Amino acid sequence: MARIGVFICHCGENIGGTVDCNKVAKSAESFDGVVFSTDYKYMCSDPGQTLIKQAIAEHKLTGVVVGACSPRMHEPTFRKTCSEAGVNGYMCEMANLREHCSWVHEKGEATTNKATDLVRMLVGKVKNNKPLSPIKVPVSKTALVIGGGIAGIQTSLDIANAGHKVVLIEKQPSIGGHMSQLSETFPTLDCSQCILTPRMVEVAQHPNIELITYAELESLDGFIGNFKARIRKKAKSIDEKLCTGCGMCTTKCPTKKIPGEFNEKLGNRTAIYVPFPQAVPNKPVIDKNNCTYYQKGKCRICEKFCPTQAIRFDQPDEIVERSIGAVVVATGFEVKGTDFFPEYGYGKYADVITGLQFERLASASGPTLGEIRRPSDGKIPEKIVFLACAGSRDPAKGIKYCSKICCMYTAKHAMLYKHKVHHGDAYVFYMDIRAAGKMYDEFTRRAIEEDEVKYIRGRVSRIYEKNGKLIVKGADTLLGAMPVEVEADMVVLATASVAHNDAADLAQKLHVSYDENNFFVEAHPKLKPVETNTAGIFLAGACQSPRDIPETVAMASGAASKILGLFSQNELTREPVVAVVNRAAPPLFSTCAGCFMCQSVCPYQAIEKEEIKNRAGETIKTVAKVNPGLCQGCGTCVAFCRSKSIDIQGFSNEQMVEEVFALLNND
Amino acid sequence: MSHHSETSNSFTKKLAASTGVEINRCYQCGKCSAGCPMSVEMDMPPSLVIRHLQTNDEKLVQKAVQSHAIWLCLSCETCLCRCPMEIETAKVMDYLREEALRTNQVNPKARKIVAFHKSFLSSVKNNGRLFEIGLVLKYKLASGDLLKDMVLAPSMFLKGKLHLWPERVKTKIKLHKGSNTVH
Amino acid sequence: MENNIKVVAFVCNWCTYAGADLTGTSRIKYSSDVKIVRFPCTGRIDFMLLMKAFAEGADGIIVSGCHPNDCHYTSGNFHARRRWIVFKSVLETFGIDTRRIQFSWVSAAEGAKWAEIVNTTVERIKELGPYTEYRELAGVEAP
Amino acid sequence: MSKNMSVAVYPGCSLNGSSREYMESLRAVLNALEIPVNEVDDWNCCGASAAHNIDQDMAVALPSRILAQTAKDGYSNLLVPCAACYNRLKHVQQEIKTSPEIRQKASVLLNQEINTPDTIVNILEYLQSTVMPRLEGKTLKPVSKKVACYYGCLLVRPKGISDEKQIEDPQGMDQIMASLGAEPVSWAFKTECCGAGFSVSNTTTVARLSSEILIDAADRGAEAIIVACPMCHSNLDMRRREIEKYSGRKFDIPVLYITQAIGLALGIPAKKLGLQRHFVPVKI
Repeated sequence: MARIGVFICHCGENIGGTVDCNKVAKSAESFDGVVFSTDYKYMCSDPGQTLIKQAIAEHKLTGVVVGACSPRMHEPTFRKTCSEAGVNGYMCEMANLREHCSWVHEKGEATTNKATDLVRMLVGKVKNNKPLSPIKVPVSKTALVIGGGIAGIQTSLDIANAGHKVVLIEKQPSIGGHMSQLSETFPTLDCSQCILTPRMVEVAQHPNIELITYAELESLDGFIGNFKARIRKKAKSIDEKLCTGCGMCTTKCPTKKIPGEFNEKLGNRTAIYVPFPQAVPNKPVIDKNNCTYYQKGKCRICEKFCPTQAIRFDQPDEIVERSIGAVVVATGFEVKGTDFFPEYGYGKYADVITGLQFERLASASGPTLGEIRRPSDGKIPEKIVFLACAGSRDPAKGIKYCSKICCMYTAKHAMLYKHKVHHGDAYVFYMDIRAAGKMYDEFTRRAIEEDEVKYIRGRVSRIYEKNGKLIVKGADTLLGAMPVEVEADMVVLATASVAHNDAADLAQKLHVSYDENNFFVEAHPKLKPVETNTAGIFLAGACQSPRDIPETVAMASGAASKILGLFSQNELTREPVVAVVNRAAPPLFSTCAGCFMCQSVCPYQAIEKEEIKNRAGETIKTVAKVNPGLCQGCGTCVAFCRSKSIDIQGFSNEQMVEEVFALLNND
Repeated sequence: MSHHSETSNSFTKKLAASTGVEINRCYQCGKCSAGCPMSVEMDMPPSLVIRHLQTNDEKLVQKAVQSHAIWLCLSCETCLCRCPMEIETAKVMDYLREEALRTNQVNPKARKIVAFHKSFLSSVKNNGRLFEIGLVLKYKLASGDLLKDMVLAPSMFLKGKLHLWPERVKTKIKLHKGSNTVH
Repeated sequence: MENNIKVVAFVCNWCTYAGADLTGTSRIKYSSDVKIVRFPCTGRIDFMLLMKAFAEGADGIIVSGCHPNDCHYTSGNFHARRRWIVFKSVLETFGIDTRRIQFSWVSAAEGAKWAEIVNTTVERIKELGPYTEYRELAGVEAP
Repeated sequence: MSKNMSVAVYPGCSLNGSSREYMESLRAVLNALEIPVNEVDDWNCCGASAAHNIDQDMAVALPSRILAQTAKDGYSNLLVPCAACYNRLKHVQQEIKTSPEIRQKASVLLNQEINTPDTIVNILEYLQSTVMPRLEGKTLKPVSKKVACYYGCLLVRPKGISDEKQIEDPQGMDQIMASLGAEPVSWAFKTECCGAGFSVSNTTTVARLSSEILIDAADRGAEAIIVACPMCHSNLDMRRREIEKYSGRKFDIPVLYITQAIGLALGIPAKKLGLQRHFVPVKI
């Protein structure tokens, strides 16, 4: 006979303020199989857990239902508590009285009744639970890192330095990401490339890191510890082994007027190109879309001049496969372009630029060698306007969130401008200054107090061009929303940071969740910030939401440490939520009829054929068998099995039916 | 189905119930005031009008109702076009103007504008269509602006732009007001 | 006679269950007539269970999982959808009014959508009233 | 052509009075192209800005009656050349379509059933869909001038109801003018408000706002301003004296309705297009 204990948590006021917890506990006493029921302020606290352990010992409980928060939050906690008290952890279930009840309904009898129903349902289920043991699977101790910006670089180096293999793939010809484009970094104003390039070189030379640039993930199969990654190496059209990176080809390439990505289209590059001088690897690729030979079948000048005969026009894309134990997604972000803003001219004014373009103008390696010159005529702007929140916090434009980094980089931009153009005027239109971070507020204050940047609180309504000036129409909300008009020479829009336009595709390949803005979703917003809901896949940096460099690096190291924890074990234990085919006594052996419908619907190829032999060694029946190492526990096979011969542990037919029936027979 | 209690009688709730505009969404960025063609003439630019209403403070709400600004709004909807929160400020202005008329709190500076609107509507009420000379005459009497456009009207007439007699709709428009009478 | 209707929600652990958690953390209110049963995946949901639930006293059912392509298990939700298309006609043959079943996709990020689906479903089921016809048909005494 | 295949026109009071040359030129162009013109039967004033400013009942009732009159005669499309009327009618049509309460309110106020035509088009939409295709193959007298296409505020709004995609920089009028041989200038006041209904009650404001528009058009070399709204026209044309006084500048830039420009290209005599009614002489 089952002896179930029920434990109702108040979660302080979170549940207790809406649900009459005491009444729920009292009602539960009368449920069939319940021998003990109580409520307590904080069940997850030490005394709360002790209370459960004592009740298990005193009342010889065989199963436990905790009515508290979401099982996604504390199921592991209470399962551990139970197993420490001698009850198999899988004999414990949680009723979600907080997220699914007290937080979504008003205080009152109906809500308390619902809470009671939820507990009744889980009591019904747990009566049919069976003790289970975790499953052990081997681990491939190689990490796949997707994205070679600062997040990917940091996480790769951390894992590699700890002695494990890393495969780092990067979509662009070089690693470095957006950080390599920045001029100085806030709040210290140290040079971005100076601190980044040594790490890029370290990645390239590290014996534990396999760097694959100009590459994208084709597919990822398998599960934690045992992924198979297929990677597409796009044809670079050169033989990297022969290429010495001498640069002859790029000098000779006649197609020279392609707006360069690295300089945010403020400068040009050639068709065969190295994105920037410090690129890693420092070897060129041919941009097929702009190469005269690929487009018109004539030219081959680079081939003629290459001293090592490294050009390969007929090189195909290549697919490589790697065995992977864990994945870090570090694909970063994009910024919106100026064409996103109808009221600021649909991107048609050359001197209205993005923050990232300003970084290139301010950078010593940029198209103006660090002099602030406006794109239209190369003149030094005497008056410059910076707009914060350009597209961010703008639901009308589809972006509700704060891009987080703009307040800081806008202050930095204004400062850099003032440092370079001493007599110039810098205006910043802002809504709030969000400078929470070590030395951050001090930094923005310095821009205002020392560098005399004119901060105006208000959003700009419109920008138009007149007589070579940009007329910026704003308002000063601190002066009673008084209209303000500035005749500027250049305008910098701190455009919104957004997810890459192919982020959702990647999420689907990885089976991780993404939010309405296509940012990847962490497993828990506070307690599992670098994990995803898919075991073995981790997040680092701005692909999860806009982040600055210190946060990105911390997150990257966090993801690395999670992987190192994983790789410190030779075997992984996995939740035993897997399918099993029933076994019966002879002469039946199994009710499985051998139709293998289950095999055809299994997404993991986890169902094998098993021959059942008699004593004479003759095959009398072929039935399905589940490989628990491959099974991920979706249960699709269960729903498809016509003879009800396959079931899933933890969500068995009996469990689910009893859970539903317990709800419906509550009168 | 809403589970929020609708017991509050705050101004913002009443406004939302009548116009569908939820001004608590406004976060005071000032973009409406920045783009408004009339804000330079206003005693209270649009975002400031909204701010007064957001307080739900009776005195501050009255201040907005009594403002000159609400009468200067041209309903050009530039504010809505650029508002990040898509707040229909022109609708709020309509509501406030009607409130000012209903409670006799029309800003004195708006006398001429109100006179024009009233003359216009009365002309339409009489004829079903606008009778421009009639409108101008009525407006002059109501506003006291007797010499206004003395030059323009004759030349308009000469250019065939003014009718001497009103054109009327065949069936006179009569509003059947039930319990929802406004004035 | 019961005053309240009973709506059972069969949801997947990864998308809709998490989405409903988000409804909670966002404190968006919805009808308390719905109770959630957690499944690993909509692919796991045996539609026979739906019929049993109606026979046992359910007045309405919500089945909700991940959006197409977003399934945690690659394709479980596709199988669920395919089976739902087949099962719909089976259910109709059994005399089940399919307006009582709401099939939807709610991701982990769609807390507000979950509340909306619950509320519109509850409203519809309330209009349809308690499902006594089927319980009688199934030979179960009305409680 | 059956009635519901064709379009009904709502002229509105201005096109019947102070801006009659707009309607005259529209008629002349449609006549030249053999497109029938069907005025909405016994139409009334839409209430313009006055109704929604001070009387919400009138603001709903007046446009509702127009829509009902149109629907009653079986028209499913309504052309509204006046931008201000277009904006009001579009607003109320949207409300009637989406809110049963408003529909009910209108039908109580007018004591009649309220129906609405399916679509309401503004002059640019109509010209682009129906008139411009018929110009193809015709020998046109090119309007070889630099023109500033002035849309005003109401033609491309309300946002979310109007079908205009580029609300900050609409192109429809520019495209029409370019196809007539003109050179549209790129300028900054395409959709800025001219002061609209303040012409009588607040003339200084009109002078201020219209000055900015004229100055920008003049500075960018425009030789004519093309409009599609009677208020824009009267403020820029009839109020020219006040504008010049306010800005201290003289402008001889004429203001033409888009329909007049098309008429000139078709070789229709100036008088038929009502050009003699303008205050600023048109020398094209």
